[in-house]
Formats: sequence, structure tokens, C-alpha cells
Amino acid sequence: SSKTGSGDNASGDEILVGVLLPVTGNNATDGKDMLNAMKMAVEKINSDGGVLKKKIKLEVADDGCDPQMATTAANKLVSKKVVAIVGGYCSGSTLPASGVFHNANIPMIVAAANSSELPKQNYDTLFLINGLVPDQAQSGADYFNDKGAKNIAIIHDNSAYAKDLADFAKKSVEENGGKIIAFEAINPEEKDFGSLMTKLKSLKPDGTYFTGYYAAGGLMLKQFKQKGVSGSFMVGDGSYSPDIIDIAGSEAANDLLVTATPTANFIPGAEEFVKNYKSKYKDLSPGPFSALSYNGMNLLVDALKRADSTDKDKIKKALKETKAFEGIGQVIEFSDQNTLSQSNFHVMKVVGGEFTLEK
Amino acid sequence: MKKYKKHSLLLLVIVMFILPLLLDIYWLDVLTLVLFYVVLTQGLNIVVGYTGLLDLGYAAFFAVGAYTTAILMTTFHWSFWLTLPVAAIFAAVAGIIVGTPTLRLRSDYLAIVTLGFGEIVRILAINLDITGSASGIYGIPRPTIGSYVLSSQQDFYYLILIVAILSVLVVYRLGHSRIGRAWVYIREDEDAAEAMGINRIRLKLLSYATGAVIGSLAGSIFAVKMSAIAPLSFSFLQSVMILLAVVLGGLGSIPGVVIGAALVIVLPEVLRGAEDWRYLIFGVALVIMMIFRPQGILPKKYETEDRSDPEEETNDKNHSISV
Amino acid sequence: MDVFLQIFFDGLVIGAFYSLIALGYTMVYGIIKLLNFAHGDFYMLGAFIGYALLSFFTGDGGLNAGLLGIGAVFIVTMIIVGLAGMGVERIAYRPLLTAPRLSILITAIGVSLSLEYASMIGWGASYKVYPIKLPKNGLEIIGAQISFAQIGLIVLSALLMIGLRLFIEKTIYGKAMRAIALDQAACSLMGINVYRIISLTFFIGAFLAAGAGIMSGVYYGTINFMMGFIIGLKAFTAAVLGGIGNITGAMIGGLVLGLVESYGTYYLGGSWKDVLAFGILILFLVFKPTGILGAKEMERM
Amino acid sequence: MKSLLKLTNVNSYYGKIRALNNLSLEINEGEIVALLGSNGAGKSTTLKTISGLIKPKSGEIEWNGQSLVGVPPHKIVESGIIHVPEGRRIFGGLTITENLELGAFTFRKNKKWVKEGIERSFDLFPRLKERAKQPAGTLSGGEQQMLAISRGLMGDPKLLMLDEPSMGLAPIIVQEIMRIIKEINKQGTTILLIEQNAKAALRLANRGYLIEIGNIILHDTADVLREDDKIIKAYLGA
Amino acid sequence: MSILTVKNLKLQFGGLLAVNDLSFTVEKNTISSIIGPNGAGKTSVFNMITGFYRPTSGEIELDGTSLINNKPSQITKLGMARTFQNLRLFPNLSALDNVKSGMHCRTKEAVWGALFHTKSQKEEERLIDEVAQECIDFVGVRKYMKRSAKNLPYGAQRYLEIARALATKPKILLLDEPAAGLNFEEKQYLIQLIRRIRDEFQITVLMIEHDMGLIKEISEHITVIDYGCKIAEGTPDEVLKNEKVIEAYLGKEDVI
Ligand SMILES: Nc1ncnc2c1ncn2[C@@H]1O[C@H](COP(=O)(O)OP(=O)(O)OP(=O)(O)O)[C@@H](O)[C@H]1O
Ligand SMILES: Nc1ncnc2c1ncn2[C@@H]1O[C@H](COP(=O)(O)OP(=O)(O)OP(=O)(O)O)[C@@H](O)[C@H]1O
Ligand SMILES: CC(C)C[C@H](N)C(=O)O
Ligand SMILES: [Mg+2]
Ligand SMILES: [Mg+2]
Repeated sequence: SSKTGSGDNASGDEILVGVLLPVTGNNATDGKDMLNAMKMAVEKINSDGGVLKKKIKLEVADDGCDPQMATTAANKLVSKKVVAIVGGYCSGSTLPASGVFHNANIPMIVAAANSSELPKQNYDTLFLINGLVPDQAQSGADYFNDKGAKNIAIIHDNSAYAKDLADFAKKSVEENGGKIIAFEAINPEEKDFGSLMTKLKSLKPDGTYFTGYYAAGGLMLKQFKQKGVSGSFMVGDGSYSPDIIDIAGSEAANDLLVTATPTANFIPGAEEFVKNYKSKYKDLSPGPFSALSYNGMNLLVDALKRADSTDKDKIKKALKETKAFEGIGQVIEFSDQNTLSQSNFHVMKVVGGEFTLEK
Repeated sequence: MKKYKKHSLLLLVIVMFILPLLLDIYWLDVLTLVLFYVVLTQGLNIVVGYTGLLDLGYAAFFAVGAYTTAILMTTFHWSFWLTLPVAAIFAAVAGIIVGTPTLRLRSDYLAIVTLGFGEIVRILAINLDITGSASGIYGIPRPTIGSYVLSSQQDFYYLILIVAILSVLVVYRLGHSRIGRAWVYIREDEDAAEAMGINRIRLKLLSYATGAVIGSLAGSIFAVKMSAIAPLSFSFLQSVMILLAVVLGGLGSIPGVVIGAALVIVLPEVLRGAEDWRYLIFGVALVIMMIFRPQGILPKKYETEDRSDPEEETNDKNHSISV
Repeated sequence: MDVFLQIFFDGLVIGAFYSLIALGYTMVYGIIKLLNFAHGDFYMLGAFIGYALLSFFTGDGGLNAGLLGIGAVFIVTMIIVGLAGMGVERIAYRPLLTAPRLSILITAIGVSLSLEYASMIGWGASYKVYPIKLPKNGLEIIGAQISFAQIGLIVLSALLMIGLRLFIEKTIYGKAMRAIALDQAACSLMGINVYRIISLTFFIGAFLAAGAGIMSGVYYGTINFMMGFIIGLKAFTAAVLGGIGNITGAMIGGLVLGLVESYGTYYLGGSWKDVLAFGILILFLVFKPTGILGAKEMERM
Repeated sequence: MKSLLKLTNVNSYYGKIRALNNLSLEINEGEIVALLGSNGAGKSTTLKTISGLIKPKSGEIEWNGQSLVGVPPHKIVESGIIHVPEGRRIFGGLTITENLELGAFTFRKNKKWVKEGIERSFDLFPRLKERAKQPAGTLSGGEQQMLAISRGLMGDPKLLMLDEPSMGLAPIIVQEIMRIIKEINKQGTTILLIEQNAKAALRLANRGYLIEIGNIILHDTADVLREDDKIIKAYLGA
Repeated sequence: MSILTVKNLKLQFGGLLAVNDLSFTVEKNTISSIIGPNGAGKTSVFNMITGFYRPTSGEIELDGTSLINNKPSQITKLGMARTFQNLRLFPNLSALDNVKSGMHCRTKEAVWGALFHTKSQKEEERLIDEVAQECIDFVGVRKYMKRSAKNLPYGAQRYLEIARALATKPKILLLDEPAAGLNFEEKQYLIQLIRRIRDEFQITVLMIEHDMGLIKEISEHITVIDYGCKIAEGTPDEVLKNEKVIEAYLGKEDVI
């Protein structure tokens, strides 16, 4: 591939790092939480003297979780000659963006997006630090299996990530000897899932797994309870957000299950991070992907140090060679495919309006 | 006068060819997107501007081109260039499929039917396996010319630039032919056109098909340029944006529509700095532009002669109720 | 059987929302032939203004507004949004009433973007949770459940439809509206203040949409600044299906669309329901090009 | 005779096209005044300017001593000037009855007036009665013209301005219409009449104006105009 | 020899019988007219002949070819052209472009020719332009050639519509109230024009008119219809003296 934008912007006394996140649109809440954590990391790094004797500066581009917007945003970052990218929330927009960065040979650390389609592209520039969808699907399926829930309904929202998770969940449930009694899609822009819930109710599921994002997840949960559908309701990490409890109402949200990498609140040793975050952002709790974003930024800095250069190939190499990087709640090492060699999915449960660690 | 026009056009083309040397990759990308829109708006211009058929689902043809190329190149390993005629044929057929049931419909019913078709195409893309369902198709190979692989921003810029110039030429020539005139007659008064011996059914279908082929061409190139395509790029909003560009520029006016395409893409980019205010400003700007230029920025003029009396010129804006 | 009936009820509820919005859509279309793409945004605006007022009265989430208070909020919101509708007409549409029809379509898109993103700036991009909730009790009819709220919603939209229809058919203002649709200049020669009547139309349209907006907030529990987009599109579809410009048609179109979607979800699955809905719409229009109730236009040569 | 309407040096434009050029004319109470002129002379524009559809750039229009310049059309209708426009302009999608009701829009509060007015129209043109519930757009050209005139009468005009009322009508209907115009006039309504059928118009009118390129070039009593060479050549035939 | 034959034509709109068992013929190279009260069904007959309305029953033949079930465009191609009672020009297009529309059915160049500016396409474009200009000259509106149709004086619009119809090179031309709204002088011009159309192009003319002066002067044959039925036919002298016609249509007074 050609190496357009090969000159990087590390001259002067700043290193420019690109951030690609949805800071507008339906997923803006999570996107902004991630950005906050990255800013916090950068502040700390810079006050500790920066890296390679330079300060880090962030260049933020909004992908709005929209593939076309993401490509333009990605090109914008490339044109600003950033040395690397941290970001990537929605898989649907991260997929095309990662191609742009690959073309420009710019390394990208993906902090949240985790569709299995991402590593399938085999880009040597792309590093994923969230656990992957198949693992997540497995943990959800296993949980259902353990609880004796055999008849499972799966609902996705036709986004790249949700469809992927739904497909893998189906596979895992079936491998566990369970039965998929419904495999449905919704349009996340719509609000009324009445007839879908009626359909579920008539199928009497033991468990329902919704793999989309929290806005629709909350509404669905509410209507799920209203209709009195049987079995428990589980969501994927796209719905891992306090907003889902708000939207559904804490009463309906009780007993909601979530498959996700735990947030900082549950991570031993992250108290400091939570405290700093809250004091910096007016009592706002870190979001579900804040810790991962924080780790991503620190990982990049670590790699820069090890590479001792802002040369892209060297950064890539350093990232690839990451050994036991200690982030908040995770130890990062990469597999052949530049994915986490060990993922960290858990099942959480909402109890009394709060997420708690279930398994 | 005419010579002057020719020269300035030539100059414009030369500037467009030199531009990539002067722009950074971001603005080059924006400009590339503008050129995609130039192609798309020319295609839609035939349908809406010339023939007067309101099409709210034009992105569907863009999708047909993109997916045809993507599928043929990834699954069947075709050469890019060979996918183009296939995409064009599919699009023409799609155009005729959309066109046939809509022939008897008045324009607003037409709008909803085309909108419906657009949505159906998008939903099919989301749900079918062959289109890669929700995540779309990625890893679309780069096209090659001989042994040269088109891969850089510049390469695609030039590719789409050439197609844009061609599409402008095609629309210009069709527009100034017997066919183009017939389209305009249909737009102006369908019954009178029919009374003049113009087979409106055949010509409407031809209009749809031609528009569709041009749209699909843009789609094919879009697929290889992005190397990944997803259903979201072919949503109703995309159709609306293309239509927006056509009307904003001036229905039926080739240069107008080019300007419209540029505005619709560049304006939001320029406004990126305004952050949250971006689309609010864009929306207000649309309203203001339409109020001041209701016929579009560079409307088509059908009266060719310079009037002897410079005072004499129609200007309907002065009285608010048409009398 | 109970499932079949339950799906029917589910469809009626969605349909009632579609109908309410389609009514205003069709009315504005009927008079100035404008596909008011911003119409769904008045629904959104209603939801947000209702949210703001309710939050103010209930002090952020309490349930102590009382029925009277809620009723007052409804009316006040609907009037505010109705006036906003008039304002939009005055500023963005009136200067273009004589322009080509597509130009005004573009302003409508501009207005839509402006309303959406102004709301985003004002209230934020994320979902807002509505401060009041509906009681859950209801009836059971042969095994299918329907809540009083749902019944209320359906009855209300039916009443509004009948009222609006009587207004358009029987009153002189309604007749003036239909006449304006045909020939504005001739109307002013009848002594009709054309602009005033158009204003009135926009008021009524936005007024109804706002009502639907608050109802949706209360019923579903969340609102956000893009909520008017899809439903606006669906309402447009419903209006056309019913025969655009026809009040009863809008109502029927809305209900039919709601039912098609609801049964489509059940029998074909959520991914295909829109294909079914649009497919039926297209087929229908092929055989009856003027929609369910649209009159065949008797154009003379 | 009391002057009812007076135009002084009126200039009207369509955009930049000047359609009336310092036009002056006067109508007295109780008269029938004919406005003659070839195609595009500005006859219809004169009426549109009086009824407020077009705002004159300059000049004065006086109605009962009050200026009409800048007054919106619906107010002018309320003051008793009714313009039955060229090309009928009936509301095609509405029924005959509804068209008539709208003609009485300014009397909308007076149900009795509306009802009686409709009956009077049906007496005047029985053909309309047969088709009372039919969409007006399906009427034949002549029927539409009848509807347009009766719709104008519904507004109780003091001054009725008729723009080519006989256009496209069968001879027998033209006679009928001319008779009715006379009748309306006898009952006290002043009439300003544009007619291509100059013979009939001058037979009916007290006075006439000849307009050319937006300007009055001749005006006199009908009897004098009938003998005028210019009029004979262009409008009456030898 | 007759060029147009109408047999037992019937047209129903819901309950309304607009045309009832009407038969007539038009002889080649004549100027004929249809007259009758308003609403008698004259325009409806034109609409059926030209394919815009589908007759409830009956037969229409042009030069021996049945026109039933043909689309208007096909009928035009077979050699019939018309004007409309309420002008139906293409309002925003120039007068010249309006007239060019008539040539559409007499030319055949398609997409290919347009795209590559083939020789035959250029040739055809030249021909279209030439014929259109001839027609414009013929009706005498050359000075408005490049102006939008909607901005033309009314009379000029009427002539332009005739020019546009002529450009289709018809065998028979149907004029629906061509003199409506014209003054005496203009009517004289129209009379000349209609004569020339017949004499110079050998085009049969069938018109609907309410202007008895004009009818008397140029019409060779008149068909009178009332309530959709034929009530009289013959030469102007015969018809205009017919009691039935006077009672239903002409009236006693002379208003011409
Ligand atoms: N809507 C319009 N826009 C532009 N020009 C117009 C318009 N209406 C009329 N004109 C022009 O204004 C002039 C006067 O037109 P007007 O309609 O008053 O003539 P008129 O005497 O009524 O003729 P006619 O006998 O044809 O009705 C003409 O030159 C005409 O072309
Ligand atoms: N599309 C239609 N739908 C319903 N009725 C129609 C339609 N077209 C015509 N009619 C009716 O048919 C009758 C004949 O109309 P037509 O237009 O043929 O009359 P005409 O003889 O041309 O009259 P005029 O001399 O006034 O133009 C009229 O009563 C009219 O109401
Ligand atoms: C919530 C997230 C982790 C994002 C989601 N997994 C995606 O890939 O789109
Ligand atoms: Mg006139
Ligand atoms: Mg007629």
C-alpha cells in the first residue's frame, strides 16, 4: 500500500494523536465518556513530562457512528498527520475508518469496538484492546446455560456489532445445547416493540439476549417487562451504560443482565482512577469504556517510549511487541491477529438500580 | 461570449486536475466527495430536473452500483472495470422496476414510492448475506490499470473527476437532444407532451434508467475508493442530500447542480468547527438560500435571447400571490 | 387467537401515533401542497417542551403534577408548538409559496435540521427520560391485553380525526382551506385572507403533532432530538397510503400502516416489516394510484 | 353622477415588465363602463391592480374617496369591489355550492344571505342547480363561466368587474349573460366590463375606454365610440 | 372522401352521459366545425378522438385506421394534431422549444446519437430547428421565438399552439375554440391562417367554435350537438337557419 501522509506531525514540541469517537449522535454519551478518560490520561502524561520530550496533543474527530462520516473524519486525521489513533466505538464506523488508517500506515488502537469483523481484515495497523464479540457471546451463552435457560431469544439492531454478537451468541447457545427460539432484528430508531414483545411472550423464552445499543435496549427492556415476557433479559456491552437503567426505569431494570468487560468501579486498584475522574468531571462517573480508553492512550505512550521514535513502522512494531502492559483492570498482550490474547468478559446484574458483578 | 465560456470551462477542468497537488489529504477527500456528488446529482438531475419526477430514493441506485462492484470483486474476483457494465445494467433494470409502477402516479405519490424502493434496497442490503448484511462488504480490492494499482487519494480523485466530467458531458448532450427536450416537455405538461406524440411511458423509463446508470457508476467507484461499504451509506438521508444539492443548485441546470453538490458537501465540512451548531447553521443556511434564490443558485434559463429592453425581465418574486 | 388479537392491539397503538402525525401532514399538504418534512419535528418539539414544563412542575421526576396539571401542560405545549408552526410558516415557507414546489421542500428540510439541532443544543443529544409515567392497568379481551392508556390514545386520535374532518368539510374556513389549495389568487378575490388561513393550517398541524409528541413521551418514556425523523417518514407514508390531502385517509393510512408493521413483525420478523409495509404501499398505489381514499382527479383537457 | 372609482396615473409592473403606463380612468356610480383593447394591452392588469392582486408602483386609486393603494385584496373585496377574473378561476375540486359559499366569504356570519344568494344564483343559471353537488372542475367551459359570475355576485358587489365574461360561451348564453349584466346593473351595481365582443359590450355600456400598451388612448360615450374608425376597424368590423 | 369517421360514439362519466350515440364524418381537405351549447360534449368528442378519453362505446377511424385503444401519442403519430380549449403550452420553455416538441414524433434519433453527436443526429437536429422555425413563421410569431411561452400575449399563445400542432405534420388538425379571446382584427388573421393551413398544407381542419361570424366565414360543414347528440348538420346556411339550432344554441338576438 502507498504511504501517503508519511511525514508525521511530531516536529515541534508536540506529538499529535488522533481520536476517533462518536461525540454526536445516539452514542454520544459513551463517546464523550471515552474522550474524557483519554484527556485525563494525556493530562497526566504531559504533567509527568510527556513522552520523547514532547507533549501529547489530541486531535478529535467525530465519527457519529456513521461509516461515511467516519471515513471523512479519518481522512481529516490523516491529513493532520497524526502519529497514531486511539478510539473506535461503533464497529460499523470503525471498519471503514480502520481501512483509511491502514492505507496511510497509521497505527490505531481500538478501545471499544469489538466486532469480529475488525480483526478479519488482517490490518497490521489495527490493535484491539477490548475483548472480542465471540468471547462476549460465549460468556452470555454460558451464563444462560449455567442457569438452565435453554430456550433463548436473540434480538439485534442490524448494526455491524450487534448483528455480529447476535450471530455468535446463536452459535454459542446452540453449541451449549440450547435452542434459539427467535432471532429477530429491530430498527433502533423506532420506539415501539409491542408486537415483537407479544411474539416473544407467545414463545415463552427462558432468556432473551439483546445485542444492540442502550437507547433501544432501555425501551425494549421496559416493554419486555410491561408485556410480562418470561425469562431473564440480557444485553451486550453496547447497552452497558447507566442510561439503560434510566430509560427502562429502575424497577424494570432490576435483574437486567449485561455481558461486558467490567467498568472501573468493579476493578480492584481502579479506585484512584474513579476518584480522579469524578473530581475532574464534576462527579460524573466513568463510563463503561472509560477505563479501556484510558488504557489505550497509556498503551500508545508506552509504545512510543519503547519505539523511541514517532516512526509509524516502529510504533507498530512496539505495539505488536507489547508484553504484559498493565492497564486498569486488564493486562494487554496481543495475539497474532492483534487482538487481546486474553479477554475479560463478565456478566453483571442490575440490583437496586446499580450494576453489580454477577459472575 | 460562447468562446469565453468554453475557455473558462477548460480552465476549470485544468484547475481541477492541478488541485490535488495543492490540497492536503483531508480537503482532497472532501473534494473527492464533492465529485461523487457531482456525478450523483447529474444523474438525479435527469430524473427530477429534466423529467420532473420527484425521486426520494435515488441512493438506491448508488447502492446497486456499489454492491454490484463490491460483490463481483470480493466474491467473484472480477476486475473492477468489468463490474462497471454489469452494475450499469443492474441499475438500469432497477430503474425500470422503480419506474414501471410509478408511471401513472402524481409527483407526491411518486415520491413515496421511490422512497419505499430506496428503503427496500437498503433493508435488503442489511439482511442479505451476499451483501454482507449489517457490516457490509469490506476488503474490496483496489482497481488496477495494467500493473498500476489505484490506491492513493489522488488516484481516486482523478478517477471520479474523469467520471464527473463524463457525466456532465452525457447529461449536457442528452439534455440538448430530442430526448432531453422530450423529458422537459413531460415535466412541463404531461398531457400536452403526449398530445405532441411523445410516448411518456417510454421516455420516463428512459429517464429513470439513465439516471440510475449514472448513479450506479458513482456507486461502483465509491466501493473501490472506500474499500468498505455498509448499508448506512445508502439511507434515505443520502437520497435527501442528493436531492438537496440538485434543488439548491437549480433544477435542470448543469452548472447549478454542480455548485449545489459542492455546497452540500463543503458547507458542513467548513462548519465542522462550529461543533454542535454545525447542522443548525446548515439548516438555517438552507432556508436563507432558498428564500433568496427560490429557483436555485444558478437556475436554468429557458429564454435564450437577450431582451432589447434591459428593464424587461420576469421576476416573480415581487408579487407574492401568483396572479 | 389471543396472540392475533394482541398483535392487532399493538398495531393500533403504533397506528394511532402515525395517524395523529399524518393528520397534520396531510392537512398542510392538502392546502399548500407542501411535503412538510419538518412536521415530525413539531412532534419532537412538543415532546421536549412538554418535558420541560412537566419537569418544571413536578420538580424533576415526581408524580405530583396531578391530572389537571398534566392536562394544562398538554394544552400549553400544544399551543406553544402551534405558534411555533405558524412562525416557521411565516419565516421559512411564506416567502416561497409561489416558488417551485421543490424549493419549499428544501426549506422544509432546512427547517427540520434547524429544529432538530436547536433542540439538541438546548436539551442535549442524549435521551431524556420523561418525568411522568402512565398507569399500567387495562383490560383483557379474549386473552389480549390493552391498557387504558392505549385505549385513550386510539380514541383520542379517532376523535381528533372526526373533529378535523368536520372542520374541513363543513366550516367555511375549511372550505377556504380547500379552495386555497386550488387557487390562491382567486381566494383573495373572494375576500379570503389567504395568509391567515395558511397560518391557521400550520397552527392546527403543529398543534396536533405536539399533542402526539407529549403522548409519545409519556407512553414510551424517553425522547430525543431525532425522534421526529422516522415517525415523520412513517406518517408521510401513512398519509400517502390513505390518499394524501384526505383527512380520513390519513387516519386510515396510519392505522393500516401500524397494523401491517405489527403483523409483519410477528410473521416475518422485525427486519422485514418495513419491506412488507413499503411493498404493500407500492403495490397498492400501482392498483389505486390515489391511495385508499384519495379521490380520482377528474382533470379536463 | 357620483364618481365611485378613480385611477390617476397608475403604473403597474410584472417584475420588470411594465404593464400599465400612467393609466387614468374613472367610473361613476350606476354606470356600465366597457374596457376595450387588443390582447396584452393591459385590460386584465387594470382590473388586477384595482382589486389589489397587483400593487401599483405609482399612481393613485381612489374608491369612494379612499385610497386603495396597498390595501390587500381581501379588504378591497370587503369594501364592495368584486373582480371576476379572466379564465374563470373557479375552484375545480369544490362543488358548485361550495364555490358559491366561498363567494360569500365576507358574509360568512350571515347564513341567511348565503342561502338566499345561492338560490338566486340557481334562478339565474338553472344549469348550475342541476349540478349543484358536482365538482366544479367537471363543468363545461360555459358552465364554469356562469358559476364564476354568480360566485362574484355572492359578495354583494357595489362595483362588479367582469373580465371577458362571454369568452367561450354559446351565443345564446352570451345573450343571456349580457341581459343579466344589464339586470344586475339596473339593480344598482356599477359594472366595469372587459369584452372582446365589442359590439355587445358597446351596446350595453354607457361609456367605454380603449387601452393600448398600458395606456388609455381613447375614451367617450358608447355611442360615440361605436362610430369611431379605429374602433370599427379593430373591434367591430365594417 | 372522408378522413375521419366517428360512429355511435358514447361517453359516460358516472351517471352523466356526456356523448350519446354520436356519428359524423369529416371529408378530406375541408374546414369543418362542431358547434353546440356549453357542456354539449364537444370537447369530450375531441378528447375521445385524440385518445385522452376512452369512449364507453363506439368507433373512431382515421383514414381507415381504428383509433380505439390507441394512446394519444400514437394517434398523433398517425397524423392527428390538436390544440386545447384552455391553452396547454409548455409554459417555461421558449416558443421555439414549444414548437420543436411537435417534431418529436417525426424524428427518431435516440441516446446513442445524442451522446456521440453522430452525423445523422446533427442532421436531424437541424431539420427539427428548420421545421419549427417554419411553423413559427407560418403563424407569424417569429418575434417571440425565444421568449418563454408563458410571457407571450394571449393571442400569440393561441397561434403558437397552432404552430406546435402543425409541427407534428398532421393530416387533420383539431382546433378547440381557436378564436376565444381574440378581437375582431385578430379573428380576421386567424381566419386567414386556417385557410392557409388547409390550402398550403392540405391539412383537414375540424374545429369547435362559438363565434358564428368565423364559422359562417370559413366553415364548409357544421355538425351541431346538444346533450351529446347530433341535432343538425350541413352547410352553415342550412344549419344556422335550423329552428332546433336557433332554439338550443343561437338564440334570437344577434350578438356577433
Ligand atoms: N403574470 C404575468 N407575468 C408577466 N407578464 C404578464 C403577466 N400577465 C400579463 N403580463 C403582460 O402584461 C401585459 C398586459 O397583460 P394583460 O393580461 O393585462 O392584457 P389584456 O389586455 O388583459 O389582454 P388579453 O386580451 O389577452 O386578456 C402583456 O404584455 C402581458 O404579456
Ligand atoms: N373528466 C370529466 N369528468 C366528469 N364530467 C366531465 C368530464 N369532462 C367533461 N365532463 C362533462 O361532460 C359534459 C360535456 O363537457 P364538454 O367539455 O365536452 O363540453 P363542451 O361541449 O366542450 O362545452 P364548452 O363549449 O363549454 O366547452 C359537461 O357537462 C361536463 O360537465
Ligand atoms: C459498546 C461497544 C463496545 C461498541 C460495540 N462493541 C461496537 O463494536 O460497536
Ligand atoms: Mg386579459
Ligand atoms: Mg369545450
